[in-house]
Amino acid sequence: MELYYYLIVSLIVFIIGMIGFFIRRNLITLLMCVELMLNAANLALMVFGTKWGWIEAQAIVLLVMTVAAAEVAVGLALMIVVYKHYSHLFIDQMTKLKG
Amino acid sequence: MWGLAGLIIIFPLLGLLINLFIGNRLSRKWIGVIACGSVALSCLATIVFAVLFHFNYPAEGSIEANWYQWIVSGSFVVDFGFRIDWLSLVMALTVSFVGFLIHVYSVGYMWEDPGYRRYFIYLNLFMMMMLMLVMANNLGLLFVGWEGVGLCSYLLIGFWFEKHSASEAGKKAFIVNRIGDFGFLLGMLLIYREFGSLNFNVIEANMGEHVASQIILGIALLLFCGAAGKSAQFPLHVWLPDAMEGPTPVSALIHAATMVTAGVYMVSRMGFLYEQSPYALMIVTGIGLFTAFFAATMAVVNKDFKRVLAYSTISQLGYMFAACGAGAYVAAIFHLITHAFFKALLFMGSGSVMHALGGELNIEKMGGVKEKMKWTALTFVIASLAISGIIPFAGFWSKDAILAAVWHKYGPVIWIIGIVTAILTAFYIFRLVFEVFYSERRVEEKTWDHAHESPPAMIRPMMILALFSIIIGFVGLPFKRFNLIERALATVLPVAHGTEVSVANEIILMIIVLAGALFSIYLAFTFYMKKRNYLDTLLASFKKIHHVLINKYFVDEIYHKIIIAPLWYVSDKFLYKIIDVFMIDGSVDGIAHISRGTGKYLRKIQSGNTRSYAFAIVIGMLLIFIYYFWKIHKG
Amino acid sequence: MESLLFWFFAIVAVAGSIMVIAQRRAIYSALSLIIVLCSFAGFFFLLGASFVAAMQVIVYAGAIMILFVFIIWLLGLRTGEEPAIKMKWFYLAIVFCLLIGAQLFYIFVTNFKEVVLERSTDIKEISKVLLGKYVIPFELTSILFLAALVGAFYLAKGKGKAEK
Amino acid sequence: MLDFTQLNASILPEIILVLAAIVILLIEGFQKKLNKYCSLIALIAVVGLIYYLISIWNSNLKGFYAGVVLDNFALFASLIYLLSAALIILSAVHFLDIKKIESGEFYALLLIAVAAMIFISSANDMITIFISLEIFSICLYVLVGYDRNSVRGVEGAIKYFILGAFSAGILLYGIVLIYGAVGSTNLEALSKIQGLEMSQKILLYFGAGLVLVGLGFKISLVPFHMWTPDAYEGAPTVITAFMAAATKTAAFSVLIRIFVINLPSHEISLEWILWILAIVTMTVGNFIALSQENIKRMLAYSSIAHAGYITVGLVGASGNREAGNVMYYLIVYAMMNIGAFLVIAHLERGKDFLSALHYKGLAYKNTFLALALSWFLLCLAGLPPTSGFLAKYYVFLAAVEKGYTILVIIAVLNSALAAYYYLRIIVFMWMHGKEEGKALVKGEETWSLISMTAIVIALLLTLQLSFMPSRFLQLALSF
Repeated sequence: MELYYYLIVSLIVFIIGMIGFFIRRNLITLLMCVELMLNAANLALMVFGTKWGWIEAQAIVLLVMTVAAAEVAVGLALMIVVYKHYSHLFIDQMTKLKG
Repeated sequence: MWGLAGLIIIFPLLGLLINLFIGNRLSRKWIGVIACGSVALSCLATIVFAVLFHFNYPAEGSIEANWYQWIVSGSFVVDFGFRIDWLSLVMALTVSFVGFLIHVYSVGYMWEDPGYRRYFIYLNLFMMMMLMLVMANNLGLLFVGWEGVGLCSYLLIGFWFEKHSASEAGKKAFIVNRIGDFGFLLGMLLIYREFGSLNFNVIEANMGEHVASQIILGIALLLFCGAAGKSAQFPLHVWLPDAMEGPTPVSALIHAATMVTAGVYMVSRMGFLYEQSPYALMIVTGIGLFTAFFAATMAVVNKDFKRVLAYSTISQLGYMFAACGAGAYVAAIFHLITHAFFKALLFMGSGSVMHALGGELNIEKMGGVKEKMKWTALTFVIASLAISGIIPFAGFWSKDAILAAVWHKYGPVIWIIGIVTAILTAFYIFRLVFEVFYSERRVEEKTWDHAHESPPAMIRPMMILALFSIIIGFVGLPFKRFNLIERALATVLPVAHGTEVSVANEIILMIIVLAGALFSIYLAFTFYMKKRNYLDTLLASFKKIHHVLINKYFVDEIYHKIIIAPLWYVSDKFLYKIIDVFMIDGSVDGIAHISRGTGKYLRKIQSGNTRSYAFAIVIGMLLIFIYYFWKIHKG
Repeated sequence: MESLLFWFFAIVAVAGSIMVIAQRRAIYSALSLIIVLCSFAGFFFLLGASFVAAMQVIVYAGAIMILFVFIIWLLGLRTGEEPAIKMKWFYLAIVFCLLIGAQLFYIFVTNFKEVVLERSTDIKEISKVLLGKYVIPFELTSILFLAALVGAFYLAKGKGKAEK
Repeated sequence: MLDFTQLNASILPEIILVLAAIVILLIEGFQKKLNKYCSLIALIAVVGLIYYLISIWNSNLKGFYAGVVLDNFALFASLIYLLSAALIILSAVHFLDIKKIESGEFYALLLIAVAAMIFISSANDMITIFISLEIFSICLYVLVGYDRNSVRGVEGAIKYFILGAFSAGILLYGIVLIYGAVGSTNLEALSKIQGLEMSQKILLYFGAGLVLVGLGFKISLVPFHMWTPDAYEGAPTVITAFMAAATKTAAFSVLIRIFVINLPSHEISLEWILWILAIVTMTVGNFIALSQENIKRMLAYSSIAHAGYITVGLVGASGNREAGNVMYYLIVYAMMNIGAFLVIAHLERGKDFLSALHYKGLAYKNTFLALALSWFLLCLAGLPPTSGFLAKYYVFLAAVEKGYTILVIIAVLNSALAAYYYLRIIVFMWMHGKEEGKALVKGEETWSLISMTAIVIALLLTLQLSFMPSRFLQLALSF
């Protein structure tokens, strides 16, 4: 089992997360795409960790998870406020600020 | 003690602050007194320091008075300091003296204006900045004054902002000047890189070290770019005629006597650098003389009183640059001083006439104004004689010095351009004199009834200036022993050696200049007094040569046909319409237009759609990746 | 066996990710995301980090996804299905993303071949690192949660008379 | 195990700030009566810290396994955050009051954000940097949408949030790649590693590229800038000021620490990327600012342009590890920008008071405010003798000395262009008649001593930075 296969899976998921930003418009889904990207990074970190420092990598992964959790919490709270104003969550239709 | 020289700058600042903060509680009279008084005090201070300097003359010829170190970081030091030497003193004296007279004149001129206080605040700010410019001992501080006067000029051109043309003119002045400043700033950066300082003394001391001549040339040209912007040299001259939208005293002070000469001052100040690069000198003279000629031809055809004077200013500044390029910095500064007096006077005269005729500027609707305005007419004629270079008025001596220098440095062919320009100068200025003051009256009756001589607050400064227009030239008589100005300035400015003019040559040159000027005054007299419709018939009859031939002014006709009429066509149709209006003006407006247009276009990309924002991020990321990819594969 | 499991998880992860961004209803995306996260936990397990794998399931699939589902239940379901996607020039964006992916793919394949596996999952070791070398980031997460808590609380507490 | 010998004062400032934030939250939660003292507590904490930081200058505190380095560089950056925060707290009292926004969490979040920023500039570890970046980003997401009733504020916040999360993902991936290349997230360790293999170098390149994207987002380099005007316009004006000044400084200080101080030994040849980014950033920023009517948006684009100028300084600094001039630019930029925004915040009453046209005739209504705003705008325009000019001159000089003459030519041309839109506002204020000035009065006069004090302090600071900059310059150049 070659280790860099893991890397490639991580890369694919990362890119899918990025692409999600262009084909989805629901804010919640966009946030999920960010989660995909962060997870992909985590997986890559673990793979690199096998080479450089197994324990460290695991510690960092745990820290990144907390970051993701905090981000989701604030993001979802923001979405509640957005929903109160717009009654929808479609990012394309929020264009009051432009120019 | 010398640190007190800063007072010269502090006084206008005080006046400005008083008027700014408590001016709204003061009467108009007191506002005027404070504004004029502060400038008078700095003029007095300058005189005091000049006297002190004369009696405590230091061996090295200049004194540095540092207040404090403005910027210190490692090797980069910029002082807030003044340099006291004859150049800065002479400049400060001219600026503060002419400035004072114009302040007094302004009290009369602006008395009725609602923006009276604001006007004097700007004017005092201008005086402060201009004096800082001439007193600074390093390029950094000079640049502070440089930008400061630019800002004031911008604010004052647009002073009557209700007029659309005024705010447009302000914008144009601003844009063009920014182009010049850009050169200046880059020049400063290069100077610091090469010489390790911005202080004039240090730069001069390090000059001897081997710096590549291309770099010297580059610095010289970049600085000249700044000078050309400020002093309205081709092709950055377009803003000055439009700047006449401002109040007339502003035109007199800023756009004739002082600010626009800053470029000449700076080039003279950096003369030691220009001397290192013959190419730079050639370019300076070339552009100077071309501008002088070019602007003079414009002045011949323009019908707007103040614009004629504006073109004349451009032309005279061209002379000064020609002198700098010829290595005759003393002559340039000398002409700068005499010009400050008579050109300020000419503008004040025009302001006086405007004041009387209800703001009329078209010289074809004037004529015979002398009847009602004796003093204005008299002083205007004196100034005209001075600018035309009639002996013994001030302009004669300074112009002669410049032409002699050009002759000796670049030979007769270049010199002829100077002579032609001098002849044109006499022609257009006397065209104004005759058209406005002496020819038959073409003023509407209603305005004529209201016409009156200006109040004493305006006339008295004009008289003083007239007096100086007559006598100021004597400080620079072309004979070594009597040439006070050269003896003073030669301690500061580089003086070309081995080109001393023999007395005989000098006199011959003088006679040629004088004869040319007199001849063209005669021509102007013929056209605008004796035969008013002469020119019209001439132009009409251009096709009918036989009609011309039977005309009894046969010789004159030939002269016209060969010289004046083609010149007329060239300057009006080609130089003015195509080069000036279409190409240069157009490109300046074009820059502004394109910038705004591009901005509006770029705004559309900011569509408000967040996905397109993310798209931009991805594009940037991809480009960075491609760069690295390319780099890896290159090895 | 290991390789078989890897391929299984890999296919599930990639397919799940595609499902996340292909679904029009947010709730389906969320469910797909849970599958992806679980398969990531599987990867961690395969790599030998069983503690991280457990945390992945607990924190992500447990806590975070509950939040998502809760919000979707609160708002998303009512907004209903996403309108048909207007792609405009975003096709280009996808192409660009794929190009970036291709470049990274290329460098991974050509430059990363090491296979050094050192597998120990001693939770004690992890805690030593977390309270030693990474004590600052570790403590920082508490500030992070404080900020997130205050922020989320503030945003959500308002009565919110919305102006339209 | 936690080694107590590693504990020292290097994280004291952050501890104090977070404690103050917690106290404020407790007051907000349990003692509503004492609400009005929240700002006071915040202010005392911040001002006290300013003094503390100055007192520990040159002490180079290191701690936590070299994860935190409170060197002069970090101290200088922290000084910028704290000064900005102090001014913003002063102004916010009045601002939140007239906007009728509740205030408790505001100060708490602000203090936490400042603490995170101090962490960021003293951090020596990329994971610490990432987490601190997330902390202050989260605070700012909330603060941008702090006025929950303003639809613009909320829209700005959500846009900022979603793109911020996107860029955080990219940044993290970049950090992971760098870790993969060299096996450490510690920056100091990173700079000491010698003899990288080709494959490691390649990973490092791409990791650095991704990190640049993530940080470029925070400092709004074009093309990662597009959230900036929207978030700046939507945010409460005092928060806009804070974002423009402090966030940018924080992200730049990270950029400097990573790319100027620690990575140059690996020749990742970032100069040409930064070269292009600088040009594009200032040009796009200035061009769009030319056609803006809303003054906050105009300043947002101007802040983008300034990011470009600062990047010119980075180009000049890269390689020789001297970023003093960039730090000087940052403090100058922070002060003048905050000053301008504070004046706007002071004048702002309704949401309709943001068009440039509203500033017509301000000089007739309130000469002092007009004077102050003119001064700040002149600083931003970089006219001599203002500090803006000095700072620009410095960064340009560094680039010229390194031989990037074309870059500097473009930068100077750009700053020439930029003066146009700043002066436009000045002209509006001074050159329009009393009628427009009178229209300003309309409705209640808002006057607040505290917010005026903030403006005066900003004014004094910019004056000192202009006329007696030596002290700050020496501080900035002392690392």
